[in-house]
Amino acid sequence: KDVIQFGCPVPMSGAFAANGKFADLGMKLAIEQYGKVLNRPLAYTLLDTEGKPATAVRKVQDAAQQQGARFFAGGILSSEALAMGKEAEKVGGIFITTAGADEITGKDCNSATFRWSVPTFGAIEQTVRPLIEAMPKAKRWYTITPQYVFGDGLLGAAKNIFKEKGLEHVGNSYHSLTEKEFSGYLTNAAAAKPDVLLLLNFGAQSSDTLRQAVSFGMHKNMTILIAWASGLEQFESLGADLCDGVYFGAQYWHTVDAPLNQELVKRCQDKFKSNPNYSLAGSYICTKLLIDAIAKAGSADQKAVIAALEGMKYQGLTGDEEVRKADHQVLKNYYLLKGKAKSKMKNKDDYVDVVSSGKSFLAPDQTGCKLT
Amino acid sequence: MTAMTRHSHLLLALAIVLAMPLFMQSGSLASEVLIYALAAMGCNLLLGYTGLLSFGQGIFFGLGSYTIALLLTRWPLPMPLALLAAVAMGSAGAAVVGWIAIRQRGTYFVMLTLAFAQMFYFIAYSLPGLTGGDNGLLDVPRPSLAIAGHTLWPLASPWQYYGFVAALFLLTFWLLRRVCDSVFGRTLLAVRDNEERAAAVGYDLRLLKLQAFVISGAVTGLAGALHAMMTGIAPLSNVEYHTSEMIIVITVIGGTGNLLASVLGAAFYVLLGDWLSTLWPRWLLLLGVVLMVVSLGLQRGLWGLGESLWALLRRKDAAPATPAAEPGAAAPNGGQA
Amino acid sequence: MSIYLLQTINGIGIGMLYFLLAVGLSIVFGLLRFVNFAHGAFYLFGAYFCYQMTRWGWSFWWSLLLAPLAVGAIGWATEKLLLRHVYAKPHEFHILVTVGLALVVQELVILQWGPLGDSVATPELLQGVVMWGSFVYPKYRLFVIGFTAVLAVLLWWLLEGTRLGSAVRAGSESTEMVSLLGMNVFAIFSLVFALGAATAALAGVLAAPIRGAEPFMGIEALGVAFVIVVVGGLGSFSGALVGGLLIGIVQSVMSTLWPEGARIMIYVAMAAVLLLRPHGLLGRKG
Amino acid sequence: MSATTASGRPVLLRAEGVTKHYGKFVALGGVDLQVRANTVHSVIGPNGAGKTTLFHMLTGNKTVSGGRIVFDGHDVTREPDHRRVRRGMARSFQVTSLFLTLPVRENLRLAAQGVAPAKALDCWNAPLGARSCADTVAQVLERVGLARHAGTPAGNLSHGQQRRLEVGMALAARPKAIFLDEPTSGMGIDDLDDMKRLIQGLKDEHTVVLIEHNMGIVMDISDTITVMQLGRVLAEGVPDQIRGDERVRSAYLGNMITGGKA
Amino acid sequence: MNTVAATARTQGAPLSATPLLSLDDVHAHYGKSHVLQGVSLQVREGELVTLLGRNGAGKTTTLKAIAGVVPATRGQLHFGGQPLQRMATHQVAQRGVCLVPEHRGIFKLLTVEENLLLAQRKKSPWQLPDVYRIFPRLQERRLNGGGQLSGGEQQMLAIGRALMNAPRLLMLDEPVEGLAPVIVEEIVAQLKTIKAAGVTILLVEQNLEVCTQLADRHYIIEQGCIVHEAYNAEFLRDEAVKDRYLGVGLV
Ligand SMILES: Nc1ncnc2c1ncn2[C@@H]1O[C@H](COP(=O)(O)OP(=O)(O)OP(=O)(O)O)[C@@H](O)[C@H]1O
Ligand SMILES: Nc1ncnc2c1ncn2[C@@H]1O[C@H](COP(=O)(O)OP(=O)(O)OP(=O)(O)O)[C@@H](O)[C@H]1O
Ligand SMILES: CC(C)C[C@H](N)C(=O)O
Ligand SMILES: [Mg+2]
Ligand SMILES: [Mg+2]
Repeated sequence: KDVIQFGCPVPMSGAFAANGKFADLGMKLAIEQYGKVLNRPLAYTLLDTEGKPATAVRKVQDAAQQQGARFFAGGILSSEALAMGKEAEKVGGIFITTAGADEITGKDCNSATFRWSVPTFGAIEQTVRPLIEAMPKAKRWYTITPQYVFGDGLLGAAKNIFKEKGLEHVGNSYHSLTEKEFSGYLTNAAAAKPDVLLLLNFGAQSSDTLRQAVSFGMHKNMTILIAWASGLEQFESLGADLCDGVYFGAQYWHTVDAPLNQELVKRCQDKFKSNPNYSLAGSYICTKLLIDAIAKAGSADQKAVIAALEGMKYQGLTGDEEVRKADHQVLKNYYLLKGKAKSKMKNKDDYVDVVSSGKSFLAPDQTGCKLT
Repeated sequence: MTAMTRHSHLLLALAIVLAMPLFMQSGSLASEVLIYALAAMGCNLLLGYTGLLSFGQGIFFGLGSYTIALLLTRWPLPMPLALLAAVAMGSAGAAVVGWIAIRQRGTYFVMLTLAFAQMFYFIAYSLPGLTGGDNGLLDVPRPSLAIAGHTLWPLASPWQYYGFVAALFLLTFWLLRRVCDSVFGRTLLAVRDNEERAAAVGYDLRLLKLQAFVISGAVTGLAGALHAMMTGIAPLSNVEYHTSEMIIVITVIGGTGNLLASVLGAAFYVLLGDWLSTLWPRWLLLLGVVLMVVSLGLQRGLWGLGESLWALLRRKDAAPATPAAEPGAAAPNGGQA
Repeated sequence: MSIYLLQTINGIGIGMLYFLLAVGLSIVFGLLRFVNFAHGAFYLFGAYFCYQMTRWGWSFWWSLLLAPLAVGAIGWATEKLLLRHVYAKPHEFHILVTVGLALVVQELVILQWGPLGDSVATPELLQGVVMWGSFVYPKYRLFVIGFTAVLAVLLWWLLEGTRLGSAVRAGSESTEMVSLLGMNVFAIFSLVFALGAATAALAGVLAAPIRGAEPFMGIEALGVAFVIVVVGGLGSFSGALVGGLLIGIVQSVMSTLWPEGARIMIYVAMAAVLLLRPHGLLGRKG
Repeated sequence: MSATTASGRPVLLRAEGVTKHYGKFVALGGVDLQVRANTVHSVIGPNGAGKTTLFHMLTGNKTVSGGRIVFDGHDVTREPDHRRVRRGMARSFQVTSLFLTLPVRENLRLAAQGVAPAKALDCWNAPLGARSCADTVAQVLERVGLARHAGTPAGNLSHGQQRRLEVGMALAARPKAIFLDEPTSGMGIDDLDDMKRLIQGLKDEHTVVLIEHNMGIVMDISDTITVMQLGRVLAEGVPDQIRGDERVRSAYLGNMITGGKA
Repeated sequence: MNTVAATARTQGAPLSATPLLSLDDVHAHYGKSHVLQGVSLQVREGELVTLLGRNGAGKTTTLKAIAGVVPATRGQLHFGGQPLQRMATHQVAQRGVCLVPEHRGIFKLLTVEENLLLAQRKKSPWQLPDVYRIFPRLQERRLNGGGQLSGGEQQMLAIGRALMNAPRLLMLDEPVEGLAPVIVEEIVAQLKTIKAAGVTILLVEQNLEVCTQLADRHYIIEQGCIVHEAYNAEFLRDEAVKDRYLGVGLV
């Protein structure tokens, strides 16, 4: 009866079903690993958000009412994550997510919402900057951006760096979130003759853009950087040939040298015979954070667990990580990866080399988050 | 429809509303059933009574939710007024879409409403200042029903909110019933049957269809607004093509030309979806199978099935001795493909 | 060369693929009066067929030949087992059954190949690009233009020049009358439906090296195909061609002019066409 | 039915130089027509002469390409059909056009109600009491002999029954002028005479414009006959004149098998 | 039930051993309504037989049952010695049973010529030029859409189309309905040549004049049953029958 109920609200159907599927595994892994906390058994329910914010909210409400769930880790899409964050606060729970939008720990932050993933600012800082250093001759940059807050966040951060470094931003193509055909934008980009093509879209859209860019032969005469890649799952779907020579920004990579990560990789290998990808790892660490905080707080009370989380420092999947109190953002590394030729791959998941990594975050007063 | 059945339908609706809290644990889920039932009833007025298959219902649903979200957050208005405004916006949107779309008929009409739905989606998408773009509008409050500071009906808990939704649902059901049985509703049936003749005997089809659209938009707008208050958000996905599709699917599954059928359709669809999604991540496959079975097997939706079963039961009761002699299979569908 | 010229050429490339995607829908939709929301599912099948065959080490060319045949057969069976029984019902039932079918296919694909997309390699022969001055264009896309053009001519002949074509149009009005003239309408319907499915599959195979294979490509394709069919005119073969090219070019040119509006322009174009020319650019009445 | 009295009646409907083009094809090439009140005015002519097209023009089913139509003192040339119904026009269709899923009675009620179409927007009151047009409906049912089938959906009637309902629909509107497009086509032999009497009886209250191929009816009950050919008026006159007209004979009448018996 | 009058053979086509078409106690339903309640009739090779009756008597339904459009729920149908029950419409048609329905069934999406060509069969003695010779009006409108024809033109097209379909048994449902008298004469003349060419015809027609000019024999149907059968000459004389079943002569 005194089970502590978790909820895993992720899209299991719709265009982001892949992320949902792995997120489910991640939470399962964490819950099974602990089994109990404070001598109370742990359990979780998978909630299919269908990628729709309204459905996500309703499922969170249902889970809160029917199962008494209070701890939610999930939300792949920004829109659903934002909505669920709000709802979690109302039902007296806690929500932790890996979604991208800056507002989650920015202007729409709230006391019950936490975020593990690095926001757009850090993603650009940790990819564009190292790339500039590696290629001082690359002066002309072209960007392709999905037109919504997440894309604009990335674009704004990139523009700041271009300005600071005196680089030429030779053009940008905005596109809608439902676009699939990028040849028109690529024709534009090719005509601008850039040195670097910076892709600010994500998921299937960035895969499509890259695929079509390669078919236009663009990888031969310019460098391509996808600032926010999803990591292993995306490389698998692209295939090694397309990744070869392309730069990717990533939240997580399974070869990262951190004790917790090595442990997770081993668990995954034992259990699923595969390496963890970002969705799985993100869900795992989010769940683990909640469990650890409950243990630390010594209670499953919302207020107490939040207090326990705030300022928590721990050994995470990317090394030292810290939950910042001011905006509930986890401070962690972001990675710049570079795809390698098929012939150089040492195992089937060895798509990339880690070029660099580091932490970059806006100061709390610049995020727009006001937690009371 | 006789007065008898008219009242029995209202009573049945009341029974459903009262029964749901007994069988369901989640007030949100129960509210969602009624909200989608409202939307489906709006759709039914167009599809079942006027013969207009509108893929634009999502527009009105979305308009309702955006309106109430904006009014309750930015220009704080008393909640009942905001709700009325959402209803008005729903019908205004429907008037515009309807005014243009009804110039076409048949498949072209369907496609035109589809085009509008897509256009509206992109408009909402590209006006983040107003609609919040992809993130949608957040923090829609759910103020209590109050007059002059005196709280009449708190809406904070899910079941309290359900009560509010249920009251509005019953009111709307009763109103729509009246509309359908009115001179207007009966004339719509004629329009559905044969537009050319309806025009020839003197009816202004545009006016009739427009009025049907406006009423449908109002009901759908109300549904959208209630949904936004339930979830606390007015997301972009409300105006997606999928919302329109879902409303139509609910309506057809329930059965067209009968309002109570829409309630049945909504309950079936929402509860089935909710249940299936806990069974298997690939639950959409099962849903797909259900849709196919319904469209293959049920001529008049679930309501029709219910009616046939009822008739069968009654016949058994009345004359248990007579074997069900089936006089000749119905004529094959020679006609239209 | 001016960027607009480049975009126009690129638009033709997109448009030809769109044409192939839409033409099957148009035939089925306009001639059989059947609103086929499952058309995208056949496109999806085509793409995964190609993916699977290349994974097994067969060449792309085999899948170009076999996928339409296999998917055509699936379409044929679908028509016989499923759709035939709803022809006589109003079109909301057509929508219901085909939406259901599309869902089932999509989820089956996810079950079999996972929810994540996969890339399909461009056939060896067509890798690389051609260059004319500053204009760079993938060889593969060039091939798609040529191939679909040839196919278009073949299809046109089949639909407008043969008796099968008129039988199909007649059948869309009254199945009863066609059978009274001694023709097996249902066989014709199966055939046409299979043909529609096969063209969609072909589009899927051709699209796979460009866009990869991904479980949700069907839904997206369906949306585009609807627009094209409506713009061109329901049931009109040449309409599908003109509509496809028009939408392709609009989309491509818009990505220079007003990129974020590229999508909305498609729908604006569609609404405008419907209001000014209610039956589409080349559609006939009825 | 004598032509002498007819010519003294006021003109209810006047068409001047009405033309209709379908693309390049000229279906009507300038038709002048005067219909006098309370007469039976028949329009006959070979198939494809443009009779139905002329009806479409007069009743506003389709728009004219040129010319002018004046009804009851109003220029109605540009008015849509539903407006003309309110001015007192009603028609039956050559190709049966009914509300097939609705009962016969409801078909007639809708037709009767069409005269005051604004009432149709009343979404509050049910069509009961005064709104049910019960008297008109009952009367028409009786007149067209469908009282027994009042509750049958129109789609389940036989062809001939549907033809009678078709005429009933026009009657139910209680129009000034009633346009009947081949009302007897498909009617049983036994019904022809009834129909003939019915049409004849109409002219006390209405003005009848009739398209008919059954010469037995046309010659017996018409006050005026207009013969059309190739989209133009070939001849006009009282039945005896038309019967004697050599051009009409060769273009249309032949030896009059149709209805020769009646 | 069947009160078929026994009739002496006075005139008509030579009898062949088995009739080309025979119906034996055929029943048919529309949903629950029992429309044909045991129709029995025979049409012999080369004969022109009419089926008369009041509105709603079941004439059209009888033709549809023969063509396989409405399934016979009971009874036997034979054509050329072979049973027709449970056969699909197109299979019946392929055997040479050709129905011109009362609504004519013109394809609106096809032009006049396409309508004709669709029905074309090589073995038919009537080809395109023959049809145009019979109905010159069709040739004038040959590129018109089928939906844009006048009522009479549609009727001509329907008959022309049937002829091109190589009929062994031509079933016409009120073929001269709505036609101008000259055209009716023309069609009657054409039906005579068609008959002379050896085509068997089953005619449903309200116009007695037409029927008696053409037919060898008549059947009268009432409420789904054949109530009278007579050879033409006899029928012409028998005012009582016409009076009783068809309401003629009351005038
Ligand atoms: N929509 C249309 N487009 C083109 N031609 C048309 C159209 N409608 C009718 N026609 C043509 O106009 C001519 C006149 O047709 P109409 O229907 O008026 O003839 P009608 O005199 O009523 O003949 P019937 O006695 O056979 O009914 C015919 O030749 C017909 O083919
Ligand atoms: N589709 C249908 N559904 C139900 N009943 C029908 C249908 N079609 C015809 N009927 C009924 O069947 C009976 C016979 O109809 P049928 O059409 O065979 O008559 P008919 O002799 O051809 O009459 P008509 O001379 O008027 O054409 C009629 O009473 C009619 O009401
Ligand atoms: C994990 C990421 C793919 C999520 C994405 N950036 C979003 O928030 O919409
Ligand atoms: Mg006519
Ligand atoms: Mg009949």
